Amino acid sequence: MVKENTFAFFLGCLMPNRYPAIEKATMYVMEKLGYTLLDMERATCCPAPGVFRSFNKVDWMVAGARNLCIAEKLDADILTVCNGCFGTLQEINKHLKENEEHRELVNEKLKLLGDYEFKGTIDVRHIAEVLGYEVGPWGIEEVIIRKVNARAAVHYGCHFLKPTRIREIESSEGPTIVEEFIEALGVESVRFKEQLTCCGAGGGVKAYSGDASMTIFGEKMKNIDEVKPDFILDICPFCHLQFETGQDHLNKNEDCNYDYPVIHISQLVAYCMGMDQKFVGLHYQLMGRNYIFGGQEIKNEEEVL
Amino acid sequence: MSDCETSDEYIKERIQNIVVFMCNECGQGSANTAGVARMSYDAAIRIIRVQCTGQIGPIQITDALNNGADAVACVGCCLGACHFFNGNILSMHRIKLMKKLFKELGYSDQFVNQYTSRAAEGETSVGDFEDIIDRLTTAIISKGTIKDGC
Amino acid sequence: MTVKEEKVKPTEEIKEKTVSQDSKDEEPRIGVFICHCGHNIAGTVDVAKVAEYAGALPNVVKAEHYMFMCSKPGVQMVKDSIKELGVNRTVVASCSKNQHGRTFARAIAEEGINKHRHQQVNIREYCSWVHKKDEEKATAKSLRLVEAGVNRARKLDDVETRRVTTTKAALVIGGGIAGLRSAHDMAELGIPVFLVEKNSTIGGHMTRLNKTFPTLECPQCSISPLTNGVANHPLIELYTNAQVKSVEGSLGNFEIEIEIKPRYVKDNCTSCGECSLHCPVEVPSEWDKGMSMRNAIYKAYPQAIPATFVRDKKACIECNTCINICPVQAIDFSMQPETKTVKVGSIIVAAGFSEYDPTEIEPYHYGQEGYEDVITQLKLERMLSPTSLTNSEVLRPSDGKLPKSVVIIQCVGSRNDQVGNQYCTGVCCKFAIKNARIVKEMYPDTDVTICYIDIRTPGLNFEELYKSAQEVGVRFIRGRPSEIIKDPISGELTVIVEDTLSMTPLQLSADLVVLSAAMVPPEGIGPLGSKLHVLRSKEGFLKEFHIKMNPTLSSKGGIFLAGTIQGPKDISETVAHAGSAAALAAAPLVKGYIEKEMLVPTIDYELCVNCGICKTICAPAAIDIDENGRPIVNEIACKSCGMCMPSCPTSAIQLINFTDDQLYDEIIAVSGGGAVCE
Amino acid sequence: MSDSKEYHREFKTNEDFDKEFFKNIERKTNIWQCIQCGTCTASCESGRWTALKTRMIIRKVVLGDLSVLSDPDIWLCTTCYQCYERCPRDVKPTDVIMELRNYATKLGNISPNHRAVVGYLTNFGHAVPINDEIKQRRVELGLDELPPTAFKFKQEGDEKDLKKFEEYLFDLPPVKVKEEKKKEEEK
Repeated sequence: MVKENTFAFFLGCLMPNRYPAIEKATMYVMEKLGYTLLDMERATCCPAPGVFRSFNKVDWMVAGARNLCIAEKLDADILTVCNGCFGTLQEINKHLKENEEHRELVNEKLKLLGDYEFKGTIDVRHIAEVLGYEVGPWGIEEVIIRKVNARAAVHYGCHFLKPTRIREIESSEGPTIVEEFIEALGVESVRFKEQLTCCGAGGGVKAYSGDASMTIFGEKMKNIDEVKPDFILDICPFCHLQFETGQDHLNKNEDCNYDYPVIHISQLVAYCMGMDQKFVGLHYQLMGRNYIFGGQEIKNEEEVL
Repeated sequence: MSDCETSDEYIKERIQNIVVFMCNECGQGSANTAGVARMSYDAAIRIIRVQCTGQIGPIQITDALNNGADAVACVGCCLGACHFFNGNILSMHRIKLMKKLFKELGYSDQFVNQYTSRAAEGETSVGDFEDIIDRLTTAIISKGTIKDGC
Repeated sequence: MTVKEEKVKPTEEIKEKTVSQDSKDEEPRIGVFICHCGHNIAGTVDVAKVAEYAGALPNVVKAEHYMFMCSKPGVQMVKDSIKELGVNRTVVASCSKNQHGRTFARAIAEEGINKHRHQQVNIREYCSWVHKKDEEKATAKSLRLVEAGVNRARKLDDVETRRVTTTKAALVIGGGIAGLRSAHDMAELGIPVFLVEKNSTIGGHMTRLNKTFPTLECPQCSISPLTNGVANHPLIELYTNAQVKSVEGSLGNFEIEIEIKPRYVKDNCTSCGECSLHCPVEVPSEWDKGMSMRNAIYKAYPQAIPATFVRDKKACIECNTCINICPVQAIDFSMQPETKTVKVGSIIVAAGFSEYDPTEIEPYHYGQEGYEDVITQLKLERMLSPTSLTNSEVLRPSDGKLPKSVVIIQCVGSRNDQVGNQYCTGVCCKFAIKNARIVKEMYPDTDVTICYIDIRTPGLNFEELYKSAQEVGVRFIRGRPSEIIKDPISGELTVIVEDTLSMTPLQLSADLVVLSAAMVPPEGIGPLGSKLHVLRSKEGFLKEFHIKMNPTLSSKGGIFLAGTIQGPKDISETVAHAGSAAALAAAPLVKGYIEKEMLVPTIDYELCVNCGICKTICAPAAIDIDENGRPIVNEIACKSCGMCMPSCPTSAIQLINFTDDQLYDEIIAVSGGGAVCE
Repeated sequence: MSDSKEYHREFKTNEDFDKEFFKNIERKTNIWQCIQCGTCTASCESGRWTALKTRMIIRKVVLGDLSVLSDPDIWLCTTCYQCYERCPRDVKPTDVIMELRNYATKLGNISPNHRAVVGYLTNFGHAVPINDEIKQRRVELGLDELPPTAFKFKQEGDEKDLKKFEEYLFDLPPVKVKEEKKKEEEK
């Protein structure tokens, strides 16, 4: 049995190396909610599903299984905040649990990398799923000390829900898990056109052809701009990066003037739970540096404790 | 088995009889059509008429193998066209299990096979017969288990 | 219940007749006859050697070879051997059983020996013709085959032929076009028919349609002679609001319980409509696919048959207005459901189909809030129909405006592995083209687009229909739309599709989107199937006995399928199918009896462990479990396939003349073992 | 006509297609079932803007047209799985494209940017390495300067993890020299 209320915290690449504020916020949230987060020492990139799977699927599985083995040794489910890491680890974990042939193949190669053996004892979780289904809007209301009265454009990203028959979280055509959750935080989700399409970053496209990636993203931004939300809410640091650098790119090259703050769900929840705005880290970001969360305090921090 | 000759021709020569259970409908019909069209196949093929391949179970298959058959095959109607509804599918499952059993006992799983044929096309059953012998030959070459071979 | 008793004759009696009769006791005397068939056999096989070999086999009293066994002298030879040498089993090694097996079987029957004691050995098609080049091997093989035949003949049993009288009446389940057609056809043959319909009116889906392809006829006009004919036929008893409750028995004699729900309106209703006019309750009409409203007491549509009104008990608020207003006091809220038992000889299942519910395909957003303008073809038919609320105008359900562009999407729920329907419904292309043409002709300024994967219009007049739609300007785009998008601000619908032929992604703005939904098995087919003990195909329809040769018989003898219950069909196919089912179902009833060879399994109850596996294996549901938990073979329903044999863990169930014992003797000879000696 | 355009024979013959190639991919996906309905292309976010036509890629694979491996379009898929979700025949186009990219990689058809990313993984353990500005931010936020990943251990002198990565994983073919060489390998 895996440990209860304990997660092996898988950092990935973008969160620690580009958006440490998300890492800070996630730790804050999970600790306040009563979970223990364990460090996954010697973990590497998940590796990214778009780029590395394209090169060599087997090596991609081996490197992913190595990360899973680190968590298996900690005897805890993996928690990730990134759709890419979630996609990779969940898919490899599920595939290797089911496919004996590949499990043997991967274990053979894992021996070369060190003392690792994939056993298939743990699960992989995404923070949006933990918050949405395990903590739930019903549970979060008890622990938040302030609500944000704002309208957000929610971006789910692709690999959190799709492929549905592997993820088995929710329908990919009309998901509501994040919307229902943030409603408890006082945030209204605004529907915009083609909400569930890709931000254009995934699959190695951002590295391969920045122009193509930005074209796809430009359309996405145009649709978001139509409904004028207060900020963009995402659940993945890679989409986060795309929204950040993308707006910047469009402002410079395409005669646009976007300044929508981009906020990860951990940052939003952490703020509502009482973290100081300076740790939310908006001032480190490219967009919406001066954005200040509205809303009102609903109770003191002491009350919660 | 190293000192034995294991060429295809040699083994095909040694395959003496293969018991083929053919169902009363498409199986028989196809073999008849093949005969009428004067197609030719190996004389080792011996046909036993049954009502439906669903009638053949492990008893019959092992009886045949025990009594000197080199291989056993069931030839039924095409999937979805069984004249007794689903006998060919039942037989298919049974033969899958038999194959598994043979494998676990250390024999080749090619001693027993399920085929389908179409009554109007003699080629289908002749093709099946040829396939039986080919498979058996390959199995013997790779495994070397036949009663009077090596 | 007398019928049932006759059906399940005690098994002991059969056993006596077939097994313990003289055939087992007496010494087998086998006559073997080898045919030269001119040079056909003798040219390859050394027939003299075969005859000599056969003569030396145990129990063989005569072994001869002759030029043409099937000729008159040849047959006489067989007959003489019976008379002179007391031969009681014959083996003829010549051509296939299908060709001359019957000739010899008849011959020995003429001499007073059961025809099942003849064993045909095929050394022509299976031996001489296919091994022409190798005479030695062919002869060796013939020896084996003949010996196998002798071994098999040694233990052959008598098989009696039994005659079962049939009940001259039939049951038809379903009052759509298929049910009506087959009921009417059978009644015309003089067979009393009980027609059971689930809804309050007969006519089915066809009454809902606006026009029928390819000639754009009025379906109401086509079907009303039939509905009237059935309703007024003296031999047809019509039960509406009724369902089959249970089915007992087998081929020739069924006993059926029918449960009839009350209409709450007595038959003296004059169909004046006063009650409905004053009823305060309004609910969406099921018949009209929700495109109009009906009252709690209602008639589905003006031409409905039976014309008697019906009360919807669930919707009714029991204000009693209708009771008071009815001029003939026909309304009676105290009516109770009743159960009727009927005895019939054949059953025809014509339960029809349902339209696929596209809510499952989420990218199309059918049925979701804000997507009211996404409708199905049947709804469009209802809009176009002369009796519609919109006065035959095509209007957007959301705002009642004329659409400027209509997009029709094909293959919704058919050819789709993700929803589990692999089949092509086959009629959607035709009705989509028909409706597109009608809409385009009505509103020449409206853009009508059909997005298809493949247009399938086989058959007479259908390609012409396609052409005529192209002529009036219907746009055809080859590509399956990936989704329907709604702009959250303007509320406009956009259909995203690739025109695969020009490789262009398109965004078609659509005022109205029509989904050509598949035909799927009707609601409640599962319980009906299990009540009837018939098997279903993986798509969920009832499975026909043989896809080519017997598309109307179900897996169980005496139960026939008519129309779309067997698979998607258009109206003309349905009518043809129903007619065929009626003819087949009527045949044993008109004849009055069924003759059946008792080539059935017997159960050795000393070995039987009552596990019931044979019952689950039996496709025609011919094995019942009696009150002691023992399996009983229903000889009439049995199809003699023998599938139960290997399923039995104790080999207790054995198909007569194909028993393990008999097959063993044959196998041992064929597979090269020595002669079987007792 | 003064037009001096050269005309080429446009027909392709059976020899131009490699049927075996398609079998390799067939085992992992349902590609033989494709009915070319175009749902994938219509779902494709990338295909609306770029030359990526998923349906054509599937078509080429079914035909065994090996030119698809050197087609730059296969690298434009964002792996958003929209086509995978909607394909009525369950072809799994995203997986097909992934398989194709694997094959293309073996032939050396890799963009320099992607090569760099692989380099990052083997050097730093991350596809996106850390920099000094971020280290500074991490300290400001009250986190460790370096996250406890393989890179941290490398900095502390324990290099074995990443050494092994470099040795055993993602062994990419060298940068392509000539077109002819590639064609040889294909055969």
